[in-house]
Amino acid sequence: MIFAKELGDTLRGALTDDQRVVLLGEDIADPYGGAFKVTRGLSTAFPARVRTTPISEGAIAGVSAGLALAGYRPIAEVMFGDFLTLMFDQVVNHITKYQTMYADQATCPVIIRAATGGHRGYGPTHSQSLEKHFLGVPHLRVVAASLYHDPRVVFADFLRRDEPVLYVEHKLLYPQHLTLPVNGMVGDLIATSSGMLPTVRLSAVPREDCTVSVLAYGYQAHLAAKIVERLAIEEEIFAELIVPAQIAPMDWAPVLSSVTATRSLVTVEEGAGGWSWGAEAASVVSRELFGTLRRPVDVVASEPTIIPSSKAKESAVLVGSAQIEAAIRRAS
Amino acid sequence: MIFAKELGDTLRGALTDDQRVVLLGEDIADPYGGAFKVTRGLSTAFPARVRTTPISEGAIAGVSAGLALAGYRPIAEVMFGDFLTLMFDQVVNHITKYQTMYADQATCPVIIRAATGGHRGYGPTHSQSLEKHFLGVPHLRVVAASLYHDPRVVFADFLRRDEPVLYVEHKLLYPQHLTLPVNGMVGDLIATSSGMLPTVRLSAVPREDCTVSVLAYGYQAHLAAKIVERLAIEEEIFAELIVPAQIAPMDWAPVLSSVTATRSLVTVEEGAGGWSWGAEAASVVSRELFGTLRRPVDVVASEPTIIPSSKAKESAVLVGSAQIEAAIRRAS
Amino acid sequence: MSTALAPARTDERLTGVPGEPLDHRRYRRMRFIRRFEETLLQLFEEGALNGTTHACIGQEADAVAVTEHLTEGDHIFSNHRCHGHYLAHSGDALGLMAEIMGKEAGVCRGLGGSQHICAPGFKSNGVQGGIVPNAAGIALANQLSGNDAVSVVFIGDGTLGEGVVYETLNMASLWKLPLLVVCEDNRWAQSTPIAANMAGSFPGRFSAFGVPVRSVDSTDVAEISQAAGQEIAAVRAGEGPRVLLIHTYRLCHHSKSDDERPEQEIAERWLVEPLVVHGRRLSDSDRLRIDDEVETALGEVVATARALP
Amino acid sequence: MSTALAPARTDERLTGVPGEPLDHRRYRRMRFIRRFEETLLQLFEEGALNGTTHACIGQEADAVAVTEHLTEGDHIFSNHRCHGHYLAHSGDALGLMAEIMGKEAGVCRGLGGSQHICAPGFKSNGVQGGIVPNAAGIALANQLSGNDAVSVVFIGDGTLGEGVVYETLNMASLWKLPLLVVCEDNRWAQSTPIAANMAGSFPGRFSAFGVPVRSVDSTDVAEISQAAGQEIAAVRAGEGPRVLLIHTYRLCHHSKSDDERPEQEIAERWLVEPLVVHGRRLSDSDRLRIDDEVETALGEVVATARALP
Ligand SMILES: Cc1ncc(C[n+]2csc(CCOP(=O)(O)OP(=O)(O)O)c2C)c(N)n1
Ligand SMILES: Cc1ncc(C[n+]2csc(CCOP(=O)(O)OP(=O)(O)O)c2C)c(N)n1
Ligand SMILES: [Mg+2]
Ligand SMILES: [Mg+2]
Repeated sequence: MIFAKELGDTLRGALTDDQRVVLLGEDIADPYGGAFKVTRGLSTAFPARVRTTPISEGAIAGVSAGLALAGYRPIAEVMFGDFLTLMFDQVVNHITKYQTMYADQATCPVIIRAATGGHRGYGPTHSQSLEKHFLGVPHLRVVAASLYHDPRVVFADFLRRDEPVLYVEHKLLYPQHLTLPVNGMVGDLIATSSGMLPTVRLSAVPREDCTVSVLAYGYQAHLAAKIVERLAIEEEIFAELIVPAQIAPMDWAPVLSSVTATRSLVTVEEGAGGWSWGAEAASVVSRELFGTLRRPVDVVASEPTIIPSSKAKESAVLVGSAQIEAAIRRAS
Repeated sequence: MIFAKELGDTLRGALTDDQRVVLLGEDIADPYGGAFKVTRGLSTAFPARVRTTPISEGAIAGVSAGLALAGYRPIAEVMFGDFLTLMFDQVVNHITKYQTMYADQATCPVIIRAATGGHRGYGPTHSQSLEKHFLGVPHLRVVAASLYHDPRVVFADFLRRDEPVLYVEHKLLYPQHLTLPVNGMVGDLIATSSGMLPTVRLSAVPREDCTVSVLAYGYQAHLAAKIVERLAIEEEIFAELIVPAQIAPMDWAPVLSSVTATRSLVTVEEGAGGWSWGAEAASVVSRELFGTLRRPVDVVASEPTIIPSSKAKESAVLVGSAQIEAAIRRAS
Repeated sequence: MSTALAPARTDERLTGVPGEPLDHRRYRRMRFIRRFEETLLQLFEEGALNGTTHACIGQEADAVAVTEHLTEGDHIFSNHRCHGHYLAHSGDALGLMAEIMGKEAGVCRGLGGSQHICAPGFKSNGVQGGIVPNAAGIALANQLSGNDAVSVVFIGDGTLGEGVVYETLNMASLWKLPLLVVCEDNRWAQSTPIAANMAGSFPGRFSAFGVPVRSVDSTDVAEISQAAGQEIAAVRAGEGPRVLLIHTYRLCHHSKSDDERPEQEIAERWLVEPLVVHGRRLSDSDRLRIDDEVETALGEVVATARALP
Repeated sequence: MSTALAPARTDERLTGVPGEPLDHRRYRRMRFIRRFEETLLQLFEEGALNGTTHACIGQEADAVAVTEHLTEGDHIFSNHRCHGHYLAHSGDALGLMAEIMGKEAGVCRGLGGSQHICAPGFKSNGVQGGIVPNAAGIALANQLSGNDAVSVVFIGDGTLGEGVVYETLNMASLWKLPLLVVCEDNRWAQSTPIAANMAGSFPGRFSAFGVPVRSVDSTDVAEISQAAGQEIAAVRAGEGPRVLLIHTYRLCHHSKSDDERPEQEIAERWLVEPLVVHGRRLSDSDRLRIDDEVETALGEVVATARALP
């Protein structure tokens, strides 16, 4: 149940079941199978619909848009999420505009998959979590891979609906085992899911006994879960971790109901601080639960600077377990 | 004192005083002088340093970056701010990275000027205020033109410092008269300024008598000022309007001191709602003034959808005077 | 995917009367586009319209010639200067007029306006260059579906400034996509003459990517149509992407009132504009009759559009 | 603008001993780059390094040849595969090694790492294509300043996929910028063979923009240097941008351990790699002596770098 492999199998299933699915991306063909090997084997099985492209992120997105307008289901891979910048125009001014500006006479369900995130020493241009800049692009869904969400369920949702979506896959998730809820548990944590693209909630004890809510996605959710588990066991600090798949637009209901119980919220993300994912959470929660919080919402994000290559310097910039733990302690 | 003209004179002054200044942009040369005529006359006066470019936003930004790395002071014009999308990679992965990732061995002080905003019926791809997607790009300053800020002061600041900056100019400001504070007044409003790139505060009565703070920039600040003035005169509803020039990173101090007095904040922007400028304001103010606010921060932004071409439909989507007035009334 | 809001509304007096000679039909269709654009500019001056518009006066032959060879299933992607392409494609004067007037009956309910049009087989967008990969994606869809439909994209000379155009030419050529790029070289991009916008070789911009280019230096609809027919047939036959490069001229200002081009240059081009060139093939009386029919039909369109809610 | 952190640290045993014959010097400099890269790969395997790296093994002649013609005031912009360019430019093995080790003494204090290097007259960035307009901007600065400095940018064959490269070629050509694009065609882009990446004509990609191209199909440093010298002289003389297109080969994997290319193909290229080709011009004993000197000097660099805080 390695995430990269499960994701590859999901794509294989999509290609098999749905003739409309087309994969595009740099170096995705066999034998290489993509920089992170997610698409390995797929071009051999589906040579017409799995296409290695030139190094042309703008055109990859733009051709995907055309495919989608024509009724196909393109899934474009961005080798490093840092290069989403080169797709920004297609995402903002083409893909997400077409359906609405054409008065629903067309749909443009492009799926963009991007390998994001740091902690690998790849340096300033190969380590970023730039998804925050795509939050709030009208008519764009942003969804984050996590170990608690079955990519099959996620892609079934993508392919069932007609909206464009940006799917961010933190690089450090690829080699991890998926830890899907089983019988209401993930390891020693109680797991509850709600929604079509479920928001997963994890806690060692029932929500009523938690003193802080933690909102996180992707790899940071995985880090947070380990901390939530450890603090519960070792120190009886009880937090409820909320892990949405879809991070924009957000379904705030699960967050609000958790914070209604705990009256304290920490948000966690690896992207740079300032106008980040958590800022909107803080804005919404501060408004919706005005006067009921015990303390201000704590937005944990990375330092707003370049991501250094040196291991020590990179760790000092990016959010990791230490920052998450400190924030949970403060807020509990 | 028409804004477009003052801005043009400012650029002329910069070209005259500083041999390092170079203007680049589409159709900026004479006799045309740019889509909004800001640069009219400049290419005649400075033919080598005022260059009309091909329609190549990426290269405009990229060539500007090189100029800046070499010690020049490029000022790039983006004909419509909607096309900033095509500069996103240069802004995020080149211009704003160089100084820090090169350990301060280089600086890259590119100035990008973009004509933004709607209310003119130009439709979905020529009306946007996309600056929210550039907020929180590490090492990028985002500054908004307003009628309360002398462009000479603003550009003097840009040229004095070594950081890259995105300067957004709402199209509807171009034909307006600048209304700079004179003897502490703007029209009938008391005006106070603080900071190098000043944050201007406008109110009909001293702050102590105001019951709501309003944070706005650009054209929306102009709309808000008229409402603040009218509500004061007609209904004795007193608001303090705070108009920063620099909207990211923000100096929150003037906002916090205003809200400390009024205990109520409305933020206003024309960009689409959701992960917008005001969300960060709400997050910061809710945290810094936790427990002291009378009501939640109200973030007023446009509908998160495409900006229609039809006048009636455009007005229904974009923030205008009606939404601002309603919010101020609610919050006062 | 596409679900039309309403069938395109056409009028034979604008789009061609059954049985009339091809020369008449072509003249009529060009005249229709010309007068639509002129009417629009007049409405703008009256203040009856909101926003902006880019008229294609002088370039009508391109749209009429290319669309003659397109059929059900083919697709056009157009740019900011899309009215002619759209009208030649659909004949839907009322839908477009209502759209530009911002009315609910507009082809995109007034949401898109002049530059953002969608109807079966047709789309446009106002961002230079980005529509080229979009059209290539439609071509790829056709290729995958195994049909022989053609995806056509119209761009201007200035749009060759945008990098994504080259990214797409490369991909389309590598993958032999059934894509026709129609490049309307009207010598100017907004206020910028081609010499300030384009270095090197115009056809070389395409042939460098292995995409064959057919250049036509003409405003004659018959000549352009012949070239377009051959190019489209080649694309349809699966020979891969091709370019039809039409050297033409825009007679009106770029958008509403911005024109600083030499008067002499414009005056010369009025002498060889498509209606003059092709009009010679018709008798004076036929021309006048068609002009009249178009005028009447367009007048009805405007009246109807004005009365719309 | 630039303020160096520290003067580049060079060692004659790596960069050339005063008075030695040019053939020796060239061999030494290529050997230096080769062994630096091999050492780096070994250190990665040991786990002594963090992140990733792109070695230029097989392409050393390009860097050595081009930099022979550059002088104070000229500027190099390089890409992800920048070590050879940087070492040929500066000789600063310790600064680069320390940088890749993430040490404070690194040329960018460990912030940039392998792909993001800056030193006087040199910069690199790891995003394909975007450095080309950056280099053109430096060229424009030189033009405006009225000096005769040259701005050189190194790109790979695969980078011709990026649209901004063409945007820049056009602008540089229009403005006659003193820019030299060195395109190192090593037949592959990561895992993708050039045939899957590039349609049409390789030199046509440049000449279409009016930029003259000089192609060299060689791994011989002398041959490349001759071509580079002429191209750089022409750029320096104000003739506008030019392209030096070097057909070469990468002998190592793309980054760390990803190589799926045909073994036979690689083996054949080892027979004509730069050190072999140029090494024939030296006696065995001279070669061995230089190899030895480089080895010793590099060993010292690694030891020093390891010991750094
Ligand atoms: C990406 C982008 N940049 C700039 C513009 C503004 N603009 C609209 S039309 C135009 C000129 C286009 O010239 P050309 O391609 O020759 O077409 P023409 O207008 O001559 O038909 C420009 C610069 C735009 N719409 N999109
Ligand atoms: C914009 C961008 N897209 C993708 C990549 C990932 N990438 C790094 S190197 C490379 C291949 C480059 O090939 P080429 O230009 O031929 O240079 P070479 O590696 O062969 O020296 C790719 C795709 C990147 N660095 N930047
Ligand atoms: Mg043109
Ligand atoms: Mg290569």
